[in-house]
Amino acid sequence: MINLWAYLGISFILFICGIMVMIARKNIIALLLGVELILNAAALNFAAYTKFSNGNLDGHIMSLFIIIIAAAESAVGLGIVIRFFQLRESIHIDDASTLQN
Amino acid sequence: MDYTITTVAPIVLLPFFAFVINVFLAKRVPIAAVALSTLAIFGSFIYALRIFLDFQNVYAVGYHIHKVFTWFDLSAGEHLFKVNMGIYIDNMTATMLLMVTAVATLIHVFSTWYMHDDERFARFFVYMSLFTSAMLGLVLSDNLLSVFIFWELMGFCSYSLIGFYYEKEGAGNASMKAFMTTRVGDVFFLMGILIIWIIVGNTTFVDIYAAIGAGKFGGVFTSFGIGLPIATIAALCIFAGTMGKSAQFPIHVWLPDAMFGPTPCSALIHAATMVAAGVYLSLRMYPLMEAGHILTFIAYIGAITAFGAATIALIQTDIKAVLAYSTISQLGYMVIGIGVGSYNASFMHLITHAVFKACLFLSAGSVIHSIHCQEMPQMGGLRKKLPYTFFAMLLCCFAIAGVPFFSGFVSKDRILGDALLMAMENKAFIPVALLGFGGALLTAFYMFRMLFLTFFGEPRDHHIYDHAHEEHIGWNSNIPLLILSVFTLGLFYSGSFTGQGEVNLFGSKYEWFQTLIHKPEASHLEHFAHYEKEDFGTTDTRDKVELPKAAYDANHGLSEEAAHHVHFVHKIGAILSIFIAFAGIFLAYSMYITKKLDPNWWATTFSGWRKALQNKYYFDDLYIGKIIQKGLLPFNNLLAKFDSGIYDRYVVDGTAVLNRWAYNISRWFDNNVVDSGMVDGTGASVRLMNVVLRTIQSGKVQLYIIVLVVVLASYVLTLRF
Amino acid sequence: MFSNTLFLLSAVLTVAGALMVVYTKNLMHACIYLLASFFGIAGLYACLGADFLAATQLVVYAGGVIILMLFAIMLTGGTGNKVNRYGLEKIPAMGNKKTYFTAGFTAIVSALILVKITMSAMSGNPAVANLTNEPTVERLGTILATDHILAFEISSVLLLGALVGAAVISRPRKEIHD
Amino acid sequence: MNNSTVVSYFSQSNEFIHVHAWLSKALGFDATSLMAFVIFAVIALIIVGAMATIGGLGTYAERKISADLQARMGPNRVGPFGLLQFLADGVKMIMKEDIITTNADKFTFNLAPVLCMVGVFATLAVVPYSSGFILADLNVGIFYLVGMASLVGVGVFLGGYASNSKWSMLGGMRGASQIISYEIPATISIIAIVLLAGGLSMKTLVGAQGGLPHEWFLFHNPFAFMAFFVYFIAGLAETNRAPFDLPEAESELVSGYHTEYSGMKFGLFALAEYIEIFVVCGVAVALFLGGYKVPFDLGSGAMLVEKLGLDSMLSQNIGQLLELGAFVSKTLVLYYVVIWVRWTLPRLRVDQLMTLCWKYLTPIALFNLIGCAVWMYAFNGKSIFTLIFSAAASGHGGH
Amino acid sequence: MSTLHLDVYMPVVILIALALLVAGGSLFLGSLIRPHNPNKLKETAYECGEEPVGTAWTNFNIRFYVIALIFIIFDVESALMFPVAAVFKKFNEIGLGGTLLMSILTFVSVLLAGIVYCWKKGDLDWVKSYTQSTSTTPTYGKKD
Repeated sequence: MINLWAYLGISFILFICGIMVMIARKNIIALLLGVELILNAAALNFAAYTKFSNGNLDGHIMSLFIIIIAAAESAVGLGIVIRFFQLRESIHIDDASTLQN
Repeated sequence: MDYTITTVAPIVLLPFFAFVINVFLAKRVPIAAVALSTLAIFGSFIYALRIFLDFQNVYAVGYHIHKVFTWFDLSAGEHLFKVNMGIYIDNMTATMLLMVTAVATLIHVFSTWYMHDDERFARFFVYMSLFTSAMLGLVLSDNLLSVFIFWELMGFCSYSLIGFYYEKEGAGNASMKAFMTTRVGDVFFLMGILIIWIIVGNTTFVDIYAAIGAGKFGGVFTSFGIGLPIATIAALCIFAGTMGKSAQFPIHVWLPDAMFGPTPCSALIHAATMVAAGVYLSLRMYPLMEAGHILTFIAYIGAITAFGAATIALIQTDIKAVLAYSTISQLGYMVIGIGVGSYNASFMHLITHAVFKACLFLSAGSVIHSIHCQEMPQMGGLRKKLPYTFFAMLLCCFAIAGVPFFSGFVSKDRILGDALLMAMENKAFIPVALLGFGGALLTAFYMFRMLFLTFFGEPRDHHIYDHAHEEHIGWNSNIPLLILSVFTLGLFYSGSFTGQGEVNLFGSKYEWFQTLIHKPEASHLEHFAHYEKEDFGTTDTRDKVELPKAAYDANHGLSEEAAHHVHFVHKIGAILSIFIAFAGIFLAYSMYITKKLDPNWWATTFSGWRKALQNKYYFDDLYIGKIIQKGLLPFNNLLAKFDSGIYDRYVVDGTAVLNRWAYNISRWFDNNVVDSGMVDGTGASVRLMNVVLRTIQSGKVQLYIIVLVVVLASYVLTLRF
Repeated sequence: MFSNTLFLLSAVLTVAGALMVVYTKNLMHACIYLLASFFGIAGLYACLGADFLAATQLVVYAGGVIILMLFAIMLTGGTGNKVNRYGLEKIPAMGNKKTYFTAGFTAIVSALILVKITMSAMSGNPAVANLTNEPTVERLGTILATDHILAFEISSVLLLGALVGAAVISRPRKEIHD
Repeated sequence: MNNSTVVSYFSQSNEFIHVHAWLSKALGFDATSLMAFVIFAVIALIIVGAMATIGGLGTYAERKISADLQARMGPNRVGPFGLLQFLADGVKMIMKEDIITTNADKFTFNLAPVLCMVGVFATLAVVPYSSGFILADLNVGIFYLVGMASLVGVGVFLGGYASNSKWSMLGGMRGASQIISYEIPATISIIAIVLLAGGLSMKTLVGAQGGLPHEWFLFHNPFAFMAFFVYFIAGLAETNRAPFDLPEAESELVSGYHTEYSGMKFGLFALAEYIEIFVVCGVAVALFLGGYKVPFDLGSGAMLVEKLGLDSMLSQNIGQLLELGAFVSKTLVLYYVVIWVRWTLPRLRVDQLMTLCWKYLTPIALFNLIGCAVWMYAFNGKSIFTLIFSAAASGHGGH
Repeated sequence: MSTLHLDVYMPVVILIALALLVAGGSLFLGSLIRPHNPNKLKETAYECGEEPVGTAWTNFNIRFYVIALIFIIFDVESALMFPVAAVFKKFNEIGLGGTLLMSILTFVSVLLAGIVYCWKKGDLDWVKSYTQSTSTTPTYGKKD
């Protein structure tokens, strides 16, 4: 039978994959991919808890807003990346470590 | 009065809606935005006044309103995860609400005059509205979580307002500094909230009190073999938040720089309300501080701050800088009050200080607006030009110096009296009391120094003096000052002379502070478990008439003998305070007024003084002129004679031989041990540290993530829950 | 019966997609695998009875975010240029042994945290599935229009902020002569 | 299950119940899912087959109609009237050599047409052919359709990217940005209709309308009327049809994103495109033109039972066939319009394309949405005809 | 009939599988019968008969991104609007239509403000940004 643990396990794997991507990659866009994975893990957790608990839909609302915020975040984040690329011609994360142009 | 959402919520919502509307309105119709902000806060004031009068007249001690609603509920089965928000009003909240709204209203009114010529006139009011609503929200909050939300919101407003004149080089840096420095305290505050959450299950004040009463905080947190009581950790974390916000000793550095903001915002945020919010938080969490046994620590922090800031204030020449350091010092007194268990007096000092310090800042603002200059050496003699401002400032200086019949005397001297009491019981508190009284002396001195330099004497810069605007009475220029200055009189806060009841001037009827504000005693904390929480939408249905009226108890629940002892000590403290206050004023008077009467004496006795005056530079040059030239130089000559006549001839030549021996040995030692070992070693170790520290601050995001994860891991994995 | 199949298919797609995102060295491929993973998550939402979330996942992620990512990859030189202006190679920028080692370490540590938190949260709480699978759209709409109306409205402000902010950031600018 | 899939339609019949009982007994477990799977698979195969035929016939129809419009013959060699032309084309596609350029990203190159196919095929699940003959009436039907359709954009982009040719890349970028841009007015128009119907599932959307034109959402109110045109224009653009066929503008970009594609992969792109046109037309019909509804409630078969005394299942089946006919005929009319438009209007320039989307269609669509909401509120959900009739009736009654 | 609730998703899975099957099958079948004789010229990208210059994977104009950006914001907006729109009728019937109408109006008008802003600032103008970015050398080409 598929229970809460299955979903938690999948979300766990997603989260770990996200962390792995965020640490292992040096490409800023790839980092944003990792962020998306992590956010999805969180959203999945909310939906799973909703299903396996009292069943009011607050968890779904949370997931919905996580998705919305993730979309806004990736829009702004990628905008920053593109601007950064125009300035520095690089999307290497370590090139973004200085405070000045 | 029935307390429903409609009678309480407008206090917060009026300024907030004003903020929201003004965001759009500010650029288009600045005048409307300003009017809207001011009217909104005035509306809040009316609501707050209703609540205050209600609590003052109708309700009894311990009466409170607590309304909650569920923010969100993610409970899974038996595992509760429910976050409540709500409002909590008791006597303290009601008083605080009245103070904040009243001071904010007057400052808003003043700002319409002060900021009128500014190009970002309306934007200032946008921030002020947001700030006021956040502050009021903080005061009304019933739990630490929403306190934290409003806390951070206020931090943001403070940041924006300090950097209001962002064209100035320093303003941006100062705002950054303020934001970053307070962040140190806030992180600890958040950790404290999390600890409390883990232990209590929510962060509502009442539940925290009940949990302390039930002994839930008695556990010991063990990590790496070191055991610390959880209550201590939580209390320290919460107090760190206070230290950040209220600019206490180690992280006080931001407040003087915060004076880059416009003066009305300094008056509201950095003197009257936001910095006091830190103290308010500590007062709210007083049972936790007590349970954590960190009161001594708090008292010491307060004492160091109070005295240290006062010494710094002595040599400031910028009028706002003096006030800034004086604010830090006075906040230190409030913290001393918490530390010595003087709950009531500490809160009273919070209120009285808010009033007179706001008035002082507004007066300073009036001066600055009049002469477009902040340096006191360039002022002088402004009394004739600015008579109303002078009057207001004089009253406030009396208040802060602790002259009898003024509010500062009543509140500060109760703190000092309690400090004295504690010092007599416990030797550990002797330095606290000493620093407190010393600080009081310095306070009286530097405040009157400021007053004398600004308003008395001859105009030192005639250009500035002649171009100063003549002051006329105006509803938004000096009426707010005068209103505030009236409330520096002690009788509004206490009917008694020292506030301890033994010299009762106006009858106990006016002792509302003593009557209404009560320390949550450790032995009564269990009662909070029975406090009922109402649903947010309901109207209050309890019968007010049947509630017991609050009565003034001059003995504070103590036995007759103990009360007598307490009164006796307080009386000593009061007399000492009066003496100290007048001593400080006299010192200032003799330094800055006597000089005018007898300039020759002044010039001959202190030969460096005139030069210092010409340089418009006071105490540094004074000390150099007096101590070094008069004292050290003759002594130096004497030593020189001794040196060449006796020492050189006999001792030096005689020891030269020995020295040469020693020289050889020490050269070897120097080359081989010191140079190559210690000096190079220091360099190498610094370089090593450099490598480590540089890695931490590399700007590499991924490293930050790793550090975050590791720190989180060490926090979570060592925690037992 | 079918619910198990759907779950298994979705779970395999999700996990495989996520693992491939970690594994692959090609950014464009990583995006495609991420798309697969999102599809799987949509399937999982469907299994959970969250039909609206599943569709939202498709609309926002598969249709929106992935396209945005692909565009951003193309706007930053695609995957074609092997070396950037500073001589940093882009292929190592997708990770090398050292970074993977660090990542593995961090992953293990965060895994420990998660396990600890989850264990403490779940111990003694055998979660029982709420088997009623009612359509969620109406209920979601109702609570979105009543309880969470503020969040609904504020999210429009968030979106406005994101739109304006990102448009300002990524707007083509005139040359600054220096 | 509440009448929401094609299986539930079949499950009303006695045969189904018998077979179900027999299978459950023979297999030893509840065979519902198994039977559902079989039925679904068969129906899906039929639908895909039909769609492939329609897609193929679409190419034929396109050429034939264009020939008509240009007064020439068009294909007339293969089969009667050249009807089997599409089969010949298909065979040609399969027989052609499959070329992958050296610099291409092979994985993506192969994936892109498949993604397009998946996106289009998955939308077929919710197209309401008739009240019983709908593969799955998901609760989020129309929203799901929007999400799945957006996959085509990814496919187009990846196709352009993977070829590593400048024409393809430009075509892919243009195609993707065009598809996503026009998704917005289309979606907002759909929301306006959702607002009128009060549900997201296809049956709710169709069921809120009636069989006669005055009961269609198209004529429900002026805003819905405008919304139809916004949706239809946006749908044209989403399917990269003329006058919006910029991604494959042969005079500018050789052949756009499928310049480097040959053989069956190109065929898959083309097939996906033609099926998508059908889906877009079908959705337009379902949302605005009354969908499968036939007049006088003939669809349920109740009238047949009552008047002719037919068996209820039989009459129901007849009703379903009528509904199917109504839906398909309306869709095909729109299909004709799409082809017609191609040969009538010149292609837009790329800046005109974006201007049309963002400066005209999107604001108009938002205006329509607000208008529909206000209409619903003001007239309590009544359509304009209902208002006129009731006004006329009360006016008449007054005399 | 008590069919399992999740069976509604079965056609979706089947159709996706069919899509994969049709695509894969036709490609596989084709590979059995179609010719395969590549040569170098055939396998170069088409560039009007010339030798291809460089790769096509270069950075593209930013206006594509701005379009995608506005798209995703409106996409999310529609995702939020769908459930609210779906209950509008129900709310209207029980007399709450006015409140819901107000909230929808607020929501849409805030979004409309966004598109008006982009319009005013010229983000929606394809040509304007085009002339701007060609008339000047791009910033990122500069060495500092």
